[in-house]
Amino acid sequence: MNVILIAVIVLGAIGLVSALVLFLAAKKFAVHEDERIGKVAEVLPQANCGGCGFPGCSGFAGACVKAADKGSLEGLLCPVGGQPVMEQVAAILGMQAEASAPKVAVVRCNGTCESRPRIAEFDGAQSCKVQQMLGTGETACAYGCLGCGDCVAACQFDAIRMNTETGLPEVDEEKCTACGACSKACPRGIIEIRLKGLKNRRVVVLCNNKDKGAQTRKACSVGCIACQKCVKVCKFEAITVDANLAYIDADKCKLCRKCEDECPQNAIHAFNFPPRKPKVEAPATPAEKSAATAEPVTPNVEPAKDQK
Amino acid sequence: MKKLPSTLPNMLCVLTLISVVAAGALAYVNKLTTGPIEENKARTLAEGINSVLGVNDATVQETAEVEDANGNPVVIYSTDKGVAVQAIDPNGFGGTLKVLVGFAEEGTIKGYTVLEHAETPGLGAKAGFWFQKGEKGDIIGKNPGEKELTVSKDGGDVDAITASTITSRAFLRAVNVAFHAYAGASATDANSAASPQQQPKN
Amino acid sequence: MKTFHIGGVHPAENKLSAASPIRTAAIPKQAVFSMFQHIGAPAVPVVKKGDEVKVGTLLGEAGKGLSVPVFSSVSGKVSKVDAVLDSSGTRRMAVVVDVEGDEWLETIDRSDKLVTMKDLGNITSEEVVNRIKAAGIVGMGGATFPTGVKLMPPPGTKAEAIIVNAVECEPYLTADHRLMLEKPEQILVGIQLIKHAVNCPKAYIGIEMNKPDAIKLLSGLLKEKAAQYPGIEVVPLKVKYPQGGEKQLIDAVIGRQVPAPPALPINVGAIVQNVGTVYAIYEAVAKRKPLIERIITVTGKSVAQPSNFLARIGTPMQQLIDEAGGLPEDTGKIIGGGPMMGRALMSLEVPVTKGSSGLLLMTEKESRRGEASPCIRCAKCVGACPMGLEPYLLAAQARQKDWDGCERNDVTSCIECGSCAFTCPSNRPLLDNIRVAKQTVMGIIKARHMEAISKK
Amino acid sequence: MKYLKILWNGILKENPTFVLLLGMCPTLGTTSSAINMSMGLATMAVLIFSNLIISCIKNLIPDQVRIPSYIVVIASLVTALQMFMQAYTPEMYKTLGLFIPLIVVNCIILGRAEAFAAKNGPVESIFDGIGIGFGFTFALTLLGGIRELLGTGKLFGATIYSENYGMLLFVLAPGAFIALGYLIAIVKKTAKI
Amino acid sequence: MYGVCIALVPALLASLFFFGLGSAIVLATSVAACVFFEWAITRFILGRKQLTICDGSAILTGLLLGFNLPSNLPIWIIIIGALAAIGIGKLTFGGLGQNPFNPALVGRVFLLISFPVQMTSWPVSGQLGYVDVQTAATPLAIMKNAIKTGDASLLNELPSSLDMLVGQTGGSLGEVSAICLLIGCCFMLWRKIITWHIPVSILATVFVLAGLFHLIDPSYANPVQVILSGGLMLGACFMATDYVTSPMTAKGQLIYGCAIGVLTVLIRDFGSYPEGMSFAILIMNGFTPLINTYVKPKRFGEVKK
Amino acid sequence: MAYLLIFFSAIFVNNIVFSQFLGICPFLGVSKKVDTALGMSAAVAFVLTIATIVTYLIQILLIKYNLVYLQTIAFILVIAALVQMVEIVLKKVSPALYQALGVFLPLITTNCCILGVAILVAQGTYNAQGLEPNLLSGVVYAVSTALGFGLALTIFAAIREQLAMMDVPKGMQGMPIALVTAGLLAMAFMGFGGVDNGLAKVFEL
Ligand SMILES: Cc1cc2nc3c(=O)[nH]c(=O)nc-3n(C[C@H](O)[C@H](O)[C@H](O)COP(=O)(O)O)c2cc1C
Ligand SMILES: Cc1cc2nc3c(=O)[nH]c(=O)nc-3n(C[C@H](O)[C@H](O)[C@H](O)COP(=O)(O)O)c2cc1C
Ligand SMILES: Cc1cc2nc3c(=O)[nH]c(=O)nc-3n(C[C@H](O)[C@H](O)[C@H](O)COP(=O)(O)O)c2cc1C
Ligand SMILES: Cc1cc2nc3c(=O)[nH]c(=O)nc-3n(C[C@H](O)[C@H](O)[C@H](O)CO)c2cc1C
Ligand code: SF4
Ligand code: SF4
Ligand code: SF4
Ligand code: SF4
Ligand code: FES
Repeated sequence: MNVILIAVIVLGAIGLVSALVLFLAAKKFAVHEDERIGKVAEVLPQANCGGCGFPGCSGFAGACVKAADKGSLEGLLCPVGGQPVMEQVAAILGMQAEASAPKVAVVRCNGTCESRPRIAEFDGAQSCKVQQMLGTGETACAYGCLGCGDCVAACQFDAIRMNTETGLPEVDEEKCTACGACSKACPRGIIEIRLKGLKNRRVVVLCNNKDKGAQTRKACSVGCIACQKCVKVCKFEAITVDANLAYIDADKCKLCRKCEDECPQNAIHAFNFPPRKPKVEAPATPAEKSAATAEPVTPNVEPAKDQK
Repeated sequence: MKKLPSTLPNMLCVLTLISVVAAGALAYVNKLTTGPIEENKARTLAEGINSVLGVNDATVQETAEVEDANGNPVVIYSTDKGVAVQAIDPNGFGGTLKVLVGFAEEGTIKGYTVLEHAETPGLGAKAGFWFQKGEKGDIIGKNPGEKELTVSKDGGDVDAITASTITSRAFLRAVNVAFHAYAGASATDANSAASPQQQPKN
Repeated sequence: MKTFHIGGVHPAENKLSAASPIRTAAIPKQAVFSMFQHIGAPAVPVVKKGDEVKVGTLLGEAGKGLSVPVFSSVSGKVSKVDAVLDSSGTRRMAVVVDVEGDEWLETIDRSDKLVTMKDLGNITSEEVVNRIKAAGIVGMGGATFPTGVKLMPPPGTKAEAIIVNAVECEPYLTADHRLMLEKPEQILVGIQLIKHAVNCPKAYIGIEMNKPDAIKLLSGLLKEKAAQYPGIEVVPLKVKYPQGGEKQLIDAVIGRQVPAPPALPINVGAIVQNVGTVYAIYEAVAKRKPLIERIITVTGKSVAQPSNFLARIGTPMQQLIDEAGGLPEDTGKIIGGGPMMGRALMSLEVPVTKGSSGLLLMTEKESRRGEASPCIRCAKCVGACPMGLEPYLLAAQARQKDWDGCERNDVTSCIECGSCAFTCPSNRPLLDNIRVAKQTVMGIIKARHMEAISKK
Repeated sequence: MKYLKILWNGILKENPTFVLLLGMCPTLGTTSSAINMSMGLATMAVLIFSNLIISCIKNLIPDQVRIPSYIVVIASLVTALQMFMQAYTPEMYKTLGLFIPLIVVNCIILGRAEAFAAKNGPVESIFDGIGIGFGFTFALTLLGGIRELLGTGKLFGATIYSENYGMLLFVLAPGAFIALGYLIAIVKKTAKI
Repeated sequence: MYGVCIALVPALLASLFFFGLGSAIVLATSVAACVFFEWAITRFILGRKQLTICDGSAILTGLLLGFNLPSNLPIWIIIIGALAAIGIGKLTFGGLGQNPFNPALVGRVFLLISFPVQMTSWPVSGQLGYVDVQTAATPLAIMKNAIKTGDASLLNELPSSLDMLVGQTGGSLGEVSAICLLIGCCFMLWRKIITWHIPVSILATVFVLAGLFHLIDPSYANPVQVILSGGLMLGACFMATDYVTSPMTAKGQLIYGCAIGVLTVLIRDFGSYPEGMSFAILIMNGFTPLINTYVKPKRFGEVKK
Repeated sequence: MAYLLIFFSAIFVNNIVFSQFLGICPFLGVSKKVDTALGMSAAVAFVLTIATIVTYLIQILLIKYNLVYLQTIAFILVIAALVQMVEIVLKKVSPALYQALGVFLPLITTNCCILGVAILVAQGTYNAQGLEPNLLSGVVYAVSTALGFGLALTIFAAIREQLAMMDVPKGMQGMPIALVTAGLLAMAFMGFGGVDNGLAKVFEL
């Protein structure tokens, strides 16, 4: 019994002293930290992916708390956790989370190898950013995809891949979390983070070319030439043409697909619609025609390359 | 149930309480296991002594602790079936090597076992069997009194563990120390201390 | 032999056109005057379609802030004022003139007579700088920095040495070389004007040893007319690229190293001007001639007649190539400038600008970049970098988008000389990545700066 | 079902060695042979009990002293285990040496206490302890087996091929790191985690 | 890379001359195995398309690995060494240029630790066979023994410096003939494949340190013999100079070289391994990134502090 | 001299990480950046030194009352309290350092190298190079061990910073490559094997 007693006393004393010291230290060196930050951080996925644009989850938590103090969580979204997590965060902070519709990345360029002939060869560092900085890319379009895949490299979720045949990136809608990393990475601002739309259906102008029509046609057979036909055919005033480029407002678009048929350049594309039976070939024809009528692009320069 | 808040009394109480309970429990376990642990030690020792003496029923009659020339402890167990000596050499490949050696009357080695070592597995660690009867470095039956045991590299007649001369030397040094302690003990009657050891040589 | 002290490489010189005298290029049928021929804000067009212009007529006045005016180099009628493809490959504002005849403004002195300092009388230094500014002169060594600005050292600094950059370290190019051989005295007067403008007693002309004739000619002249051209010295330099880089040249000639940006040459008391610029200064001040012509080397291994042209600004490159014997069959790459610093041109429509020092037609074989293989960390790029940077590291960090790391490792000091990429045995596109990093980091620094200011 | 999930979770999805990368010291230090998986079993025992106890008393503990309290609980368990092992499995106790008391600081145990037991009930916690403990043991056995086989040609002490062909490096310190590195890569690849 | 291979030719010829068949078998196996593993692993495990064996680095690794082995080493051990060198040392990290440690040395040390018996018995030079060759103590073993026993007279067994220079000693293939290695080194210096900093700093440090020890206590071999013995020359000229694993700046290279020198002497004279060069280089390979982080080239215009 | 040898041995020959297998978790976890590695090393050195002294004194107490079986629990309790105190103090005194070490401060408690070294020192079973194991040599040993940990951590962090810029095969990225690198480093450090004994002999200890 004696042995046990000593053990108890000694260990008890150690415990007591530790607790005392700790308590005093905690009191003396107390740092005020908003406890809500910890609480928010707890519901976050802790993936520390940075997709939200903050350095890690705790950074995001801090931002949420700050935003909540200002009165709104608008613009804050954890792409990994998505809406459910944001609701939890909002609940913790006593806010209503902004009900944001699901979005997806859309590559707004359809200038495949055929429709947009290469007039030069770029042999510098394989990076869109470098190409953009050093010249105008390999084609005559100064707005289209450069094809080196900076966006692919930026995606953490392996949701965007380069299609080697078309030379254009393709988004895997299942995997895409709409984090916007690719959009930020693209030096030409081609990728739009766009509303996914009803049943994932979307009608989009797949072009980013802001040149005048004639110029655009020289560069690319499927570029938007700002002919305004789509604007006229759209009953919902969803389409605007600005800086020689048509844009469809996803909020207004009712997915009627009229513009798709109307576009002489075949620049408007509809995603995820069931295949149309009779009209399948219809849009293809004008495309071929326009390709044929487009002025032949005869570069009077031998392929110029960037040099050492 | 709600979490207890972090107030001073709470913290003190809880931590102390847990410590006290833990201490109590541990003291109890300690009491419980002291017996078996002691028994174990005794049994291990007995088994070791039995094995190095090649018998199975030796009883320790006397235990003597002496120091070798370098001040390392040597333990001599005199039994009814012979003498077993535990000796160490601090200069093995990975540190200290502890052996238990059994001697027959005339000082020949009856058996040995390596009690502790930090040698490399697959190399020096082979010492456990290398010097046993019938193995390459057989030392059983040799008498260190007649000729100090050394590896063949140093002119002796014991084959070192391949590529582990360091271990082998350390091992043999320990065996020699054990022998001298044994010899010294047998000669205690003649009042002579353990004979000086040669300096370890690597 | 003097030279700069860190790094450097020695590419094959290939000065094919060194022996061909300057030819006056034909006046083009249509001339294009970009408003973006210099560093800083673009010029603002002051003519409109249909306006009649003469040689020397102001087409665009200097924009806000750092900028210079643009003058017509031909006479005729403005056919459009619109965005036109320029050498950078983008469409930018330009004035296009359809040429009719060759009528000059009367104010311009077209005679060959050498105007000396004595002839200019007691012209004030302000007047010199004003004339330079009014003539739209920019650095013709490549950077196209407005010369008038450079010649007004900021308060607290004092020019102690004018260094004339006659190094022409780029392979192939010979424009400066020929200019020195053909207009030596004009250049010396130009130097005097600069000295006068910034009130600096000493000037050096840095010339690489691969131009012995120019060294001999200029030093002979200086010896002969020592009284007329005091305080000017020719400094022969060891042949090493990029000796023509401003900082390297200062290091080579007066042994001072300009610290990292934002320090300027003037912080170590130096002002560097290209010989072409010096000549332009002479013409502007002594002859009242705005910057409407420049010397440009058209060269290449397969070019029939590698030549040095005195070309009107605005002349399409195509025309110069025709005059040099046409576009060779095996052309692989067309470069505006020299092979080390120049940039590939996307089209031959682009006009000669104030900064065009050369047009290099590289053969297919020459222009093939070897396929890039992994960096073997041979440190050759580190040894070659004249700025003492670690190009392999900067390029890698740029690829990782580690902008902080790039900044820590002084990416902003890079002068984009290309020595690193030139020397890399793995053919890595080092400079491409470094350029991206440099630009991004400069952006970040600027943004930080702005934020700091706005906070205050 | 729920319990099975917790179990499975510990064995694969949150395998302490391959995925969470916790408790690396014993993982590397005791795996020179497969038999030393006993370390895993010892850890498992402590883990189960600590999870159980902590999940029971979690609400009694004020936040400020929660870590010391958990540690006291764990340390007592380890000490008890230490004494039991000393008494009943002295051989094993000797081979594992310093790593037995160090179970206390095995990040897995405190980690699970913090991450699981402090948030869940006793039964779940026991299952979590079993799952994680089993995952740990599994990893130790696998790594020990590989190192023993490559290093000495044996498996659980039984000779598979001649020791002369063994690569000694694998039973030594560097081999531990290298083998674990490749093992994690392979496990991640095959299990797609 | 091929320049380095050419620089190794004199040493290769010397090793053929002194070890004959054994040398041929060991070198051929090593090179073939390295090239094979390079190809097989990049192709099948990494799934890369482009052929990397043409860059010559695998050949070089094979050659240098071979040069570090005794001429009677069983083929299967050589193959394991090649796998360790190429597989663990190089391709695990992504191949040429990515590896922090010298692959050939990773292979050698892997073998040294794994098969100490086979790796530390050296055939006497001049035997042209492969099997059943007579092994003997290398100069290094003699030196170590002299230090251990403090008996300077043991050093009399050492071959003369001249013999060591030409190659009349036991040892691994590439370490026998210092003169041939030096010729190769000069070739590389001439072709500007390497700079002088690393070899010179290593040799100088070892010379000075060994000289110091020798002066204090003659049971340490004289510095000339120290420099000519073992893998020192091979390491200093060919292995420490590997671009990938050595520092980038001249200053860094001097630090690296001096540290290798110190470590080599430390391990040779006091450690349990007879040869310290391989370990010293590997250890300093480990320090190289740190050196690169803190030792920067002098920037243009940098103000001296 | 002997102290120097303890120092050398603990840093190079018996490096806590490469040959003792202690403190691996922070070694692998906090080694992505050299700066953080340096901070962590400093924190460990600090905690380790104090913990060794305190536990040494406690051990005397335990031996006196014949309570050695309470060693583990007593030590860890003290260490835990100590670390938490350091954390609280650090948070207040140097928020920057606190940020840098972040989550790893609590992990110092569960860093086996602290408890391991404390136990080794208390038991006197560390390599004292012929000296009596006492408080002074114990503290020298603890400090050296911490430096050894710091050295290992720092060079490892530098290598990993470099590896971050390399094209490591996808499957090997992250922990696998870190482990293989650590293995190769450990392999290189095996070269120091026996150097301490050799030196001890030379200095006749
Ligand atoms: C990894 C490794 C572990 C070793 N372990 C031991 C050992 O435990 N015991 C030993 O005597 N030698 C060991 N050695 C060998 C020694 O370093 C040394 O080479 C040898 O003991 C010298 O003896 P020898 O003259 O018989 O070759 C080891 C070698 C290596 C490479
Ligand atoms: C904002 C700014 C101010 C400058 N001010 C001066 C100056 O006062 N004096 C000077 O000699 N150069 C000045 N420069 C010019 C540059 O230092 C440099 O000469 C020019 O960019 C061309 O050099 P480069 O061709 O070597 O790049 C200035 C440049 C900038 C961007
Ligand atoms: C790498 C490099 C090489 C250069 N080479 C030359 C050259 O050969 N000749 C030259 O006049 N300017 C050269 N420059 C431009 C000079 O740095 C500097 O801008 C010019 O001499 C200033 O004079 P300016 O303002 O009259 O052009 C070079 C610049 C760089 C960055
Ligand atoms: C001067 C020089 C020395 C080299 N030394 C080695 C060497 O010691 N070991 C090796 O495996 N490769 C060596 N290489 C080849 C190559 O750099 C090596 O395979 C890379 O480390 C593989 O990434 C050397 C290359 C050069 C240019
Ligand atoms: S990077 Fe782009 S494609 Fe990838 S998930 Fe984010 S938004 Fe989607
Ligand atoms: S979409 Fe943008 S980032 Fe992606 S490949 Fe095209 S240009 Fe590059
Ligand atoms: S381009 Fe920049 S980094 Fe490359 S050598 Fe020139 S100054 Fe150095
Ligand atoms: S020159 Fe090329 S290969 Fe050499 S270090 Fe620089 S980038 Fe790497
Ligand atoms: S198990 Fe040792 S530090 Fe985590």
